[in-house]
Amino acid sequence: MKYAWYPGCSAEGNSFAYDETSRMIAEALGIEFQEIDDWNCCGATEYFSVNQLPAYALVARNLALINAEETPQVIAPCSACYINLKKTDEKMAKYEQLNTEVNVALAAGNLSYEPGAVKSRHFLDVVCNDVGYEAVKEKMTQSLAGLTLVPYYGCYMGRPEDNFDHPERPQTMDTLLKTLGADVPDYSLKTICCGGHMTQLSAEASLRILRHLLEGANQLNADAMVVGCPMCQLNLDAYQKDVNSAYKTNYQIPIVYFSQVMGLAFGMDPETLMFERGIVSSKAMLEKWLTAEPASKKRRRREKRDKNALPMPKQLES
Amino acid sequence: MKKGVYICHCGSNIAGTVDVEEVSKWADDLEDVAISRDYKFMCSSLGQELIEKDIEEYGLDRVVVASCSPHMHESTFRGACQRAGLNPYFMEMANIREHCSWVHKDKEAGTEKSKALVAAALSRVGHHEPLVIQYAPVDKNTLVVGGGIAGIQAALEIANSGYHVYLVEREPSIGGHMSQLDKTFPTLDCSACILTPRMFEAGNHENITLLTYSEVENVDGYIGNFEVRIRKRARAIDEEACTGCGLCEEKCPISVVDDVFEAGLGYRKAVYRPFPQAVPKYPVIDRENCTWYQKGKCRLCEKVCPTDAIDFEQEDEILEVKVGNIIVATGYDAFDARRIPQYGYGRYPNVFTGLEFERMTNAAGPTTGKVVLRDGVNVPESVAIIHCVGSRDKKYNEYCSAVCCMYSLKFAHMVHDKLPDAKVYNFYIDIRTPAKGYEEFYHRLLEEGTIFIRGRAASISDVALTVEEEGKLIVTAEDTLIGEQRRIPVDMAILSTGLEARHDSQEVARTFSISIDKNGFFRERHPKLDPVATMTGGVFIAGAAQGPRDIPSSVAQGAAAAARVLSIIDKGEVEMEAATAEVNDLTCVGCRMCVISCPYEAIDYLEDRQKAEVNRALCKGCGTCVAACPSKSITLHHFTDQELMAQMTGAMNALFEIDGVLMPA
Amino acid sequence: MPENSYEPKIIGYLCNWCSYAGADGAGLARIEYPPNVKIIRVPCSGRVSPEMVLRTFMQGADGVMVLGCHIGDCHYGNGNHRTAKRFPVYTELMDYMGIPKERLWVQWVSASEGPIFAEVVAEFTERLRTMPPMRGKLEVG
Amino acid sequence: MTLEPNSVYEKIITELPDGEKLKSCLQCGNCTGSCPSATDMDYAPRGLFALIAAGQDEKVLRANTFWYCVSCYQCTVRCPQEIPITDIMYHLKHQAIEKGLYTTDAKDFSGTFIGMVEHFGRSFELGLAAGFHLLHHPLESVKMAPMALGMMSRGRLKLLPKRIKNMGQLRAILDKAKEIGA
Repeated sequence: MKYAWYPGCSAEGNSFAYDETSRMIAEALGIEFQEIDDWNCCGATEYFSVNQLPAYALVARNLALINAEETPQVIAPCSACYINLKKTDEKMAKYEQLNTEVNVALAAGNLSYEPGAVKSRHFLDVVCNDVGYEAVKEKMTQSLAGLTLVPYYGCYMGRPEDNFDHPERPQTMDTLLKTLGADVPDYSLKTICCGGHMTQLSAEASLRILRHLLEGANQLNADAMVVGCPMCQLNLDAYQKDVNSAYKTNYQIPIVYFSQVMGLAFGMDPETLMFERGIVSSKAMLEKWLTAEPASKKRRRREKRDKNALPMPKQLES
Repeated sequence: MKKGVYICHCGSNIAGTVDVEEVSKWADDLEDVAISRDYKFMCSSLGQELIEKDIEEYGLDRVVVASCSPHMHESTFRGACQRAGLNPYFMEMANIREHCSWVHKDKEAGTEKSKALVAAALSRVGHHEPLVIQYAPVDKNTLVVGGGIAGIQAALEIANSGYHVYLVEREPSIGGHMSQLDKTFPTLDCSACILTPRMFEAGNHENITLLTYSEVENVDGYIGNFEVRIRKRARAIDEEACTGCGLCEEKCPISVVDDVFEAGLGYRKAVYRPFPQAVPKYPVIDRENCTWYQKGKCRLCEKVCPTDAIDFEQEDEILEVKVGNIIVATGYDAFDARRIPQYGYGRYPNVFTGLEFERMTNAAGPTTGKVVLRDGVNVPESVAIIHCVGSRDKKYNEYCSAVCCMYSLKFAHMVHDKLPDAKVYNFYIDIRTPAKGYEEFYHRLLEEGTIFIRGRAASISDVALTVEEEGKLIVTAEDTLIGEQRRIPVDMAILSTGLEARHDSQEVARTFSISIDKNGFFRERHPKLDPVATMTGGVFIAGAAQGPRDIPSSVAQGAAAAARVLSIIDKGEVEMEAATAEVNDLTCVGCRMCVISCPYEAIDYLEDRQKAEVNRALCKGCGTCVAACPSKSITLHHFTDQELMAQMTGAMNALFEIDGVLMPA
Repeated sequence: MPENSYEPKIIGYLCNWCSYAGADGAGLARIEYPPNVKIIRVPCSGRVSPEMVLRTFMQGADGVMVLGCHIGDCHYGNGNHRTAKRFPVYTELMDYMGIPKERLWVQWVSASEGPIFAEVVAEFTERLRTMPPMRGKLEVG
Repeated sequence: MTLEPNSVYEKIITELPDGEKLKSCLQCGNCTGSCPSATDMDYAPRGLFALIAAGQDEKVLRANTFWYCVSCYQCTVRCPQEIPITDIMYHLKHQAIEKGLYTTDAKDFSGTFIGMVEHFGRSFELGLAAGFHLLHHPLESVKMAPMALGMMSRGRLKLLPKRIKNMGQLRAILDKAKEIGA
């Protein structure tokens, strides 16, 4: 399986660990990456808000740089990059005028892009749906049993439409983490936005949003929150301390990438998985996992029916 | 030949976009036209009299009416012709309303198109032949499908008039959704108290054959003469022997969640009656959960039955019945609240659906009428009722489900009544109370202290952010009247789920040859003037199968459908299709293409003469055989090649004439 | 008639139960569409013979539509199956007869699909506008 | 209904794909109820749509609503009338900039970001935070220092961005886009 790889700006800074561990996981799973040569920033949410056409042209340059024959699919590990690449491709396909204008702009740099040529994928999507849970299971050398991992998807994996998972009730990461053997509670806030750039604009607003998410995870006794987007990771990790001082709380929830915990289950050395890059320490989580009795795959006894209790409706099959 | 042309204004419906006087004047100059008129409303009695008088005065032998769709008024104008002594098939309509004035804004274009359509009809009507309508006797038996309140009402009306009814119900008992309800709005009558006598009457009526746990598999035939195949599923109970004592049910060791009658809030046994007042009184054995059928063990019911009524060997029965008319009243499905994950139904124990709450407040329900949380013990101090769940939302159902506002108000009342200290919030977009006594009921709830928050609830969560929110469900919504996002902590949330077409309405529609609308509800012949008839003669619809509606309206429709059936039975005969196919014996080469193409097996091949012959009683007039015949030996009366081609040529010639381009003949 | 004001002349053969009712539905919902189509009601799309279509072109029609119920929804059970089988063969023959096959459109429109009927008419009219007029009646045979 | 030419409403409907869906707003409040930033907005989305319908354009364009929008699409995926709310927010930003009617500094944040992208071809957090905050909230940037240090000590904050190789090509593309997009 060979894909184009679009690391995104965060990979060079804040989310270095995500980029590195993704490459490690990919290698283990037999996914081959071809990094786009001389890629540029996707413009995040900022460029689109101010000037639409240059914003599309900015993203389209990346698509144009891909050799579509060789790698007709591009992977973005960052949700914002993923949505921008996907949106640009789709809107160019849908609106003829936009397609023409973007291509006129690209021509100024001797490039061109035909919409539909390159399909944009999120790394989580590729791992779960192209590689598949069965193949992941085969690569596992140890289970993550004993750890309560709360999957947090953020906003873009299922939105605005026709993305790889449900906009309100995504399941991909839940299934992945369950495959790895972890306890995965049903986190009701898993698609609530992390606040994005609000940390830069209004501390009050962003800390309120982050506190909500952390509280939700805390109530589920999370050993860690698992993410697939550098922005989510940054906000929840770097501002956790600020949340604690603003709300007099004491959350100590490490925010880790799904690629990092996959590495654990694949038997990679925690050192190389760069958990120490997180501001909130992952030490407690790792210790808990190491000391968890392998046999303690808590044999949940079937709870006896409380004779007073009313039956619960079944959950909808996903 | 003397033709009369009548152009209808339809008030401003046609005259607004079509210059009707101009069309009339233009038509007057066409070949064979003896008289051309325009009139405000051709379908009015004065309009019809105008045609009748002209037929007599001018000696008209052909009539063209340019007005609305023939689906609306073809029979009206055929009637006018007939009264004036003209064969009704000498009339042709031009549809200049639905197909012209209503869909084109440009008056010039509308007028030109109308001219072409009138010319086409005139050209065609000249070729019409007089057809004689044959009559067939009507079978006096009626099939009613669906034993909810609409079906029960329809069946009783007909049975009380002295005619026989087969009442078919899929579930083990009749009663439908109404039997699940506790109180009925706005009068708060006890649902079971008013329904049970009707169920009992239907179950014991000498003119009603009750077939529960049964489904219609196939329908053949036509109005007055349907042949119906019904599968009566095996209950594994000998109905002759069973006394309905309930001992089997009591002793059965298998208990399963009852997703149908108890809406998932309670349990039933593997051998069960849905509820104590079930009609008929016999239980059924649910084979999917019975240990005997699954594992070959148990047979406890058999041991305890005092009358040896358990029959594990019983098999499905197939019944073939003949009926003259059919009423389809198959009801609705409740919207599945799990489809909206942000409301947490199925995730948070204390989120309930409307039907669950109905069962909860019912004294005969799983909690004996106590309003409690999912633990079955604790009592809520605050309750949120969320309106429009699955309704008024293009992602699910765009329509308003019509009953949710009222039942949400009823729920609020029930909580006030049972838990006077509890706070009750209703989250609504608009309160809709348009029927007798409904608005007054809303006012009553305002006085009872229900807190109304105008805003569609955005989500329900269990993540507490304040001490007050701890252990609660938090409903987030915008209170649009103050323009603020609010988080309201409650102990219980009730989702007022909307009404949907039955999941299998498409297959049911196919079985009975009726059409469905885009939401899956059965389509009525006319939304205003013919609400219980369908496009298929002799098949009627009633109740929520036609669209979301409440009990009074379902009852009214059941009765209305029964009245329509009774009028057909009373008349005793129905018009047969006059426009049937006929084989020209002289030219038929006996190739049998028509025999293969006929969907009704209405064409016989006569071996001895090597000719095809149409059985006119079976022919429905589709004309497929005509198009298939290579020697042009079959005619479909009233849709002959000459007639259709004359209509087409008339239109084309008029168009070229209007263009001002002369064409070679 | 100036070339640029060319209005295609279309005859539509619509089955009584689905498509004709669908066209009525477009009217009830007041959905606008081009006035070019003139509708002829037939009991079933299966009634429409290839010969009728040819004769319609011979009379100078620029386009012919044959609309019936969706497969499976035919009022007569399977009359439209005949339509579905008959016309693909026929359209292939049209080019041979000198009539571009794009001028015939066989489609399924149900009684509830008023908006779809309007779309079909609009699309077909647009398609014909891009083609030259048939220029009057054909002399065939 | 004919709309006031050049009004905010008219522009949304004529310029934005699916913008005409705004006409079918039911004022149900699901958008505001779902919005993570609603409590910080002077007019939350539903209220803003009422203002747009009422033609109160100046109030609309001076609102902070769309600058506080985090573009998470929660409102859009929940809107019962399928109104592209997030896209409308983008459009309103654009209209506000065009008319010079904005009061928040969110625009400058976007501006700083864009400047950086146009200069280096890539973005980097330190430059962004520093450039933006030193300009607008010098006090805030002091408060941010410990966080930044934490990030730096973990190797997650670069001091210099990486400039792409073919910056000339990117600039040519962006210049052309600005030229035809204007």
